[in-house]
Amino acid sequence: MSDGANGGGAPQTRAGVGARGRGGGERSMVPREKPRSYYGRPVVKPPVWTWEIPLYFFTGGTGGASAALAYAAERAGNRRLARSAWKVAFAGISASPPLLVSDLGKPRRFFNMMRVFKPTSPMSVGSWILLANGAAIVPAAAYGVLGRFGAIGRPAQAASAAVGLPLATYTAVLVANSAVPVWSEARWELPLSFAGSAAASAGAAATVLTPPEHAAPARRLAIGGALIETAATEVMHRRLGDLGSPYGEGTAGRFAKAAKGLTVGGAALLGASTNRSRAGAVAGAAMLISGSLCERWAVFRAGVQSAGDPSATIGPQRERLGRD
Amino acid sequence: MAECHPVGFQWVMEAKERGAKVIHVDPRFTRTSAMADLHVPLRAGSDIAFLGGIVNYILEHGREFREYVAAYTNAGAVIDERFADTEDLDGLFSGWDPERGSYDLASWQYEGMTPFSAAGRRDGAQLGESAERGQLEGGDPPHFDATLEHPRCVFQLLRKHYRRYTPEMVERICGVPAATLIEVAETLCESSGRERTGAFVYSVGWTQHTVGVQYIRTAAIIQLLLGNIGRPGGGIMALRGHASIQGSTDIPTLFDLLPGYLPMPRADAHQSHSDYVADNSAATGFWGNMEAYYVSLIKAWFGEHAGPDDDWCFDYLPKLTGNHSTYPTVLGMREGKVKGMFCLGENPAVGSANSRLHRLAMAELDWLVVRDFQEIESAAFWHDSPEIENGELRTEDIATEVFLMPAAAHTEKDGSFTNTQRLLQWHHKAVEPEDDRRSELWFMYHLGLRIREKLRGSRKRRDRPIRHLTWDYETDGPHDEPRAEAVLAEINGARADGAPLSSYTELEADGSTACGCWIYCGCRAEGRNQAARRRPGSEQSWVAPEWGWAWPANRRLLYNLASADPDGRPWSERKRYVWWDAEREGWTGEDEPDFVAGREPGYEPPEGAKAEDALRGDEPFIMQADGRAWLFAPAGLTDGPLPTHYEPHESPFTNPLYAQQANPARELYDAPDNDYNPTAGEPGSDAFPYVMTTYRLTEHHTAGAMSRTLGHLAELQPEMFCEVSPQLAAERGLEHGGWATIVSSRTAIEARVMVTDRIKPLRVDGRVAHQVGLPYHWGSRGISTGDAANDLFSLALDPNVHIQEVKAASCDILAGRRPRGPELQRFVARHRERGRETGR
Amino acid sequence: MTATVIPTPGAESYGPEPEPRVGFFTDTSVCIGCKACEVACKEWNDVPEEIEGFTGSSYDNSVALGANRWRHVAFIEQRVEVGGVSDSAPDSFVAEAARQQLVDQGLEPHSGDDGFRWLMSSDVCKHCSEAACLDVCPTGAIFRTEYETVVVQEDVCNGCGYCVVACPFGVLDQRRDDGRVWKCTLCYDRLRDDMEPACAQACPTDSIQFGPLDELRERADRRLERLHERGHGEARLYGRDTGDGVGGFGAFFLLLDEPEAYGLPPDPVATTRKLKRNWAAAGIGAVALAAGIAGSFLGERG
Amino acid sequence: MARSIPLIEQLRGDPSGRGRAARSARSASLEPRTARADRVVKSICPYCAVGCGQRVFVEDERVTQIEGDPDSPISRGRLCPKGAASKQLVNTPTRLRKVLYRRPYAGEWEELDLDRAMEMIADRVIAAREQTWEGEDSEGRKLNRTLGIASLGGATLDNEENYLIKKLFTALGAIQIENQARI
Repeated sequence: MSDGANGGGAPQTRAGVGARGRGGGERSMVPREKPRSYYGRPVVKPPVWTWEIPLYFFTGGTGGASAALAYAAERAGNRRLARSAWKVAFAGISASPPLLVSDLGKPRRFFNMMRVFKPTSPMSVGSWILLANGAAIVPAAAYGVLGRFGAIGRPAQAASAAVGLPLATYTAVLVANSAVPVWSEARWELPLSFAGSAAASAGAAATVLTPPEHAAPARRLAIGGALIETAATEVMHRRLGDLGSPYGEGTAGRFAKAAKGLTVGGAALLGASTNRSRAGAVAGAAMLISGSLCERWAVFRAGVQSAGDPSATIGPQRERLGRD
Repeated sequence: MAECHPVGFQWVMEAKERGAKVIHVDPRFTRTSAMADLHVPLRAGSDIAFLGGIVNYILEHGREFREYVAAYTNAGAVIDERFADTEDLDGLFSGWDPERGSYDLASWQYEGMTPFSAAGRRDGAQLGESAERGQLEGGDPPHFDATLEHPRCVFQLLRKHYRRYTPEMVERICGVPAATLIEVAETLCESSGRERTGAFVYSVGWTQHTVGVQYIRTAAIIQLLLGNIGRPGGGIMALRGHASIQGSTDIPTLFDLLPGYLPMPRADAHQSHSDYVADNSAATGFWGNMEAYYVSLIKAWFGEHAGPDDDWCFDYLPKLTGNHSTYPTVLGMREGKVKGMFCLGENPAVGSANSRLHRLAMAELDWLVVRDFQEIESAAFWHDSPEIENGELRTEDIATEVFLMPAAAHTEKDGSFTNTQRLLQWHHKAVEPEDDRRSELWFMYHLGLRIREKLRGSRKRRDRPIRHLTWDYETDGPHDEPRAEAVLAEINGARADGAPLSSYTELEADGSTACGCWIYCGCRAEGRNQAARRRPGSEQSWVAPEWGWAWPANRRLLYNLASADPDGRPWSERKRYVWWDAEREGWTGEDEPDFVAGREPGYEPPEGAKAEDALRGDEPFIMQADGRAWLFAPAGLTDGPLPTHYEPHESPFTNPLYAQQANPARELYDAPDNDYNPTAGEPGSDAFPYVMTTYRLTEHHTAGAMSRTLGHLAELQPEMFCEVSPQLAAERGLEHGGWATIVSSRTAIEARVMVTDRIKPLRVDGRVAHQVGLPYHWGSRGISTGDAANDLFSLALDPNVHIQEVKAASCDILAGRRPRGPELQRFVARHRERGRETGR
Repeated sequence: MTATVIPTPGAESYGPEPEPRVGFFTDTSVCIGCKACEVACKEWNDVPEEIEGFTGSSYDNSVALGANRWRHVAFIEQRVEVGGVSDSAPDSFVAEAARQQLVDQGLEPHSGDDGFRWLMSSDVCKHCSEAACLDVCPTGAIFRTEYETVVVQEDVCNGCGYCVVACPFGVLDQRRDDGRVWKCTLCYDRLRDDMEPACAQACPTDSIQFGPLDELRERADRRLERLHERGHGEARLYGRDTGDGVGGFGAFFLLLDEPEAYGLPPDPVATTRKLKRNWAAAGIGAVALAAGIAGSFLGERG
Repeated sequence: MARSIPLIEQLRGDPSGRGRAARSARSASLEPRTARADRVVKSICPYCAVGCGQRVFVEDERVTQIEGDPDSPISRGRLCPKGAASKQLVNTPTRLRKVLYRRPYAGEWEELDLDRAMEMIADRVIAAREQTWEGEDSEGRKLNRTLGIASLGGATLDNEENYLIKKLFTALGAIQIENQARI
């Protein structure tokens, strides 16, 4: 039997109880070091979404940005690049609905998404955007890749580019418009980060599929996107402060670290290998694509972790009340 | 009350909202404490000292309601000069016979009254007398000092008896600070008198002790001194724990009673009808009509066969020779004397003290019939029990035949429940029971029919009662269910011509009336089921007399004449309830007056008056032979006329008041598997240094058959746990959320640990007293499972009512889970031995 | 401010004479923690059990609101310190154990009433005036009823899970084996027959009061005043104020401590109040993306 | 009712789609199941002794809801968690339906016909009584009883049931008839 010096034993969930009894070293001016909570239990629920959703953020973002890239390439007369980008756009956009459906609790009820149009719901708006993307990408890609159905293909390409752009960024609204602190408090940075990430992956994918001589705009887009993604993410982490701690811990932390490394490294490699090695370019592009994927995963996992921490929810609210 | 009777507690909340003070006295801080103005934690098993301290406070400060006490209690009665108090005899009253282990009650009598002949009452003393019968030679006390100054009058004896129950002594015994005791006492006094009343509410926390009856008696003394009996907002409320536990006491499935609190006949005293009637009726008060009640019962049971020629079938009734209550019965089972047993909606393998012993005893039965909703522990003992698990019992060695029969639910049968306020409420059948599910009414009736059929041709004398039994109830429905209303009609009673009776005052001793339970007479007055009355509460007075039916005579408040002064005027307008209306020459008020109808307050009984006619017009306690409430009980109790603090049978503390440690008259059993913990002062008591107590939780129901089996309740309290203070946890290394093993001399059980500030260590007799709280709902079956707390307790019983002491005993608690298999009993034995070797 | 304060968006669709808005006032000062509300709710709504095991969180073994728990009773053991600052019990165990060292030697007498209190509170969906769950639901499964309550329609919900993260109180959750999201309906079906919600009907002490919301608010104000008069300065209303971040609750509370002690957010805000900002940011992102793409081709064509 | 299309309904007075337009046909016509009850039967809670009033709703000979009876002056329509669980108590699928029988030394239950079980129990009661009958004690005092049969239970049963239990067992000479009131 133990000596019982500490036998009172607190329950398993100690987080966020009162300040008393917590390590004595620091002295703080604020009355509480950490906000109180109910047995350390979360206030808000963590997302019930599974792997399909971050993957969808990636496919939708890549697909949407690729459609815009393809359209721009068409306009710029870079047919080779346009073809590659239409392929990526088609792949990305057509992979998205199955992912969404698969994540639903009742997949058969997917079409209920079309039951109403809710301007207040980013997911409703997004569903219509995705529907529009789906409707546009088929003729757009058919025309862009196979050169057929031009009559509807041409306007469809314009439409596809137009709806592709919001597809790449609305997902940031989707998560920011929630009660998950690490998401909602990053409302300004997330769309830019997602846009950058989408640009990076779209550019990188097109780079891989396009002969180097035609791939320069894609390369530039990939590198530029990577820089914006990294910068936006960095700003987000800094501005979140304590709230952003999930990006430094656990699964989210590992993904964030990987995302940063892969994105910065991939951009550097892609930039360096412009005129030298095709292999290097492919490797750099692959790193960027992986980095983009990791970034989505980091954001997603950070949301799970943030929702699970009551102080993340209560802290800013208490502070806000204190200010008022 | 909030914990175990939440819906009843709404009225406490309402009273609190109107300014009532709520004081909760309990070892643990419960949901009731959370709502109370004051929570007083005390050491389990010390309540008489606590209440005695209040009695002393009232008397020392002259806070009694003098007029009430003088007029309505026996405070002025002068007691026999041979009476000696526990203060004189160091913890014993006069009359103690150490040989027989019981009291001779002769010296406790009112002076000038012939005490009962002791001859042939050996078993009687052992059995206890029913205080309701008010056994006195008759009439008012011969010597009565209305000034309450006579040194041997009850009032002065009371003062002397409780003089040492000072706040300081209370603190020493109970661990309640003296100031708190004074606060409680003062609050009670302030809340009593003409303008105000205070109420006591208790449950089995008071009854399950070796001095349980005396706990209630102490509260009764307080309430009488403060004038809180028979008045609105006063009283002592027993909050009972089962839908019809009151009904099963009124119409008793209890060994020592016949319906309506008539005693079962005893072999030592009752060999004939006249013996029985003479011994059990009182000359004065309503027990003076006892023969009418009894004869009417016999007529209800044996009909035309019962008459004066056959001594009213007196030989048909089996006779008692001692205590045949459930615990001696279990020992009889263990010894093979009991062949068969019925468990009818009860789960002794979890709910009875030393439930382990009960399971071991069941394995010795030839046959067992269990009727319940689920396969409860009492039905499963032969294949799923701690004894099977640890190898003490092996399924293949158990010869017991077990019949497990599905019971019908309350929605599947008509019938009446009697609630805790003596209110009969009818529940109607909603649906037919499916498959083999049947009511107990069906089961008993059809079992009876079969047995009668099999014995139809018998010429044996012993079979006559069964052949002559009235047993022909109308049946209906697909299962030939006997009509519950037909049974209720028999309980209510009828004249020979079949006309239903309306009141127990109509009962006759000549056989012209039949009545299955005299106190229920009137529940079908005018042939209408009064228990089924459902006039909405919102459409009638606050007393709601037209909802259900309360025994006796639909009186909602007993002895309610005490709500008026001796002249029949309300003590105060604010507290008026029943009063004498001089113009109409009758009693009137909110309730049915609990008195002889139309008898004026100034009535003086004529010479030679009998029964209720012998009571004066200002004597409200009509069941007592002297019409007075008894502060001092000259008869009716086996362990003393006044409540005295004794330690529980197993206690880590010695009795600071007397050399006599525990109730001398308590019932103990020297039987295998019923070893007792050494109590304080005995060698080895150090092995059991803590107090343990059992209780219920809101989320579960008694032994769990009706709650642990239901997901919606099981999830709310999913596991057995124990509650300990942080200090005890520190002392024993117990981890919150971890496991603890609780040990007594009987066995050891395990429980999850709840370390909580709701259990406080107390300072008792110069030491820290730790208490271990144990909810007793769990067993091995159902959705929510755990060890049974009752396994830890012994058979140590109150001598008056034979109820076991499970609210206070000693134990030890250790960190970690209990041993499994055969190691368990070795572990317990080692623990016992260790105490003996190293302890005091 | 971008927030548009319409009392309950969606209610206007029922025409000029809707039913009066109904709700709950949960007065925790009279809650006895019996959990009748939890059970009555489950019995009426056929909510499955979810056995969490022994949690050690005082008498709370049902953890939190969720798909299988539409009423949840919280239990908080506290020692109230001077000045009203209080701590939950677990910390005091440690303090108590330390104090015990003194008690063991010096034996200070234990006081009967040293400021310990046991708070109980029955939590439920708040039926917010501005309900984020309702706003974000893409299928219209969650809607504002004619009683201005917020209900998930089990025949429409496709389990997208968006409402789960939108709710600032963590009320909604997905039922694992079913896939749909479930929460308190304020007994929508019973309201149709003028019956009280099951929890309110069962509540032994009337801690849960049901009725037209404006009446409940008046009642709550009176109750608060009374408690303050009696010296319970710690009593406060939570969700009564229509000026809060969700436009006031349809089911509001009287609490005896800060909301967070009960696991409630102190200043909840419907996330959709920031929706315009969020879209603006996404617009900027999309424009930036377009610009980036366009910029990538700079210099490509002479 | 005519099936309405939410998207169109949105245009007819619910532009944000958060109110009437989103309401499904099922929701529009929803009513409590108690409204379909064939009868409502007045009852009393079977748990503790407070004696709260209950209303039992029956549809197609099944109990579909049990809740507090507001008419009761005792309970005013309220119930505690146990009383509130009464529907589960009577409807739970784990509730016994058939008589189960365990033979001496057997390791398993077996099903037994109810009629047969009653017959067997009657035989055993008679046999145990014969085997353990006490006519008189050693001093010649009449006992007329058996200590071979015991019964425990009654506190959860109806008064009428307790009455028959006491009556039948007393006539049989069995005296060890007890219930929870002792415990």
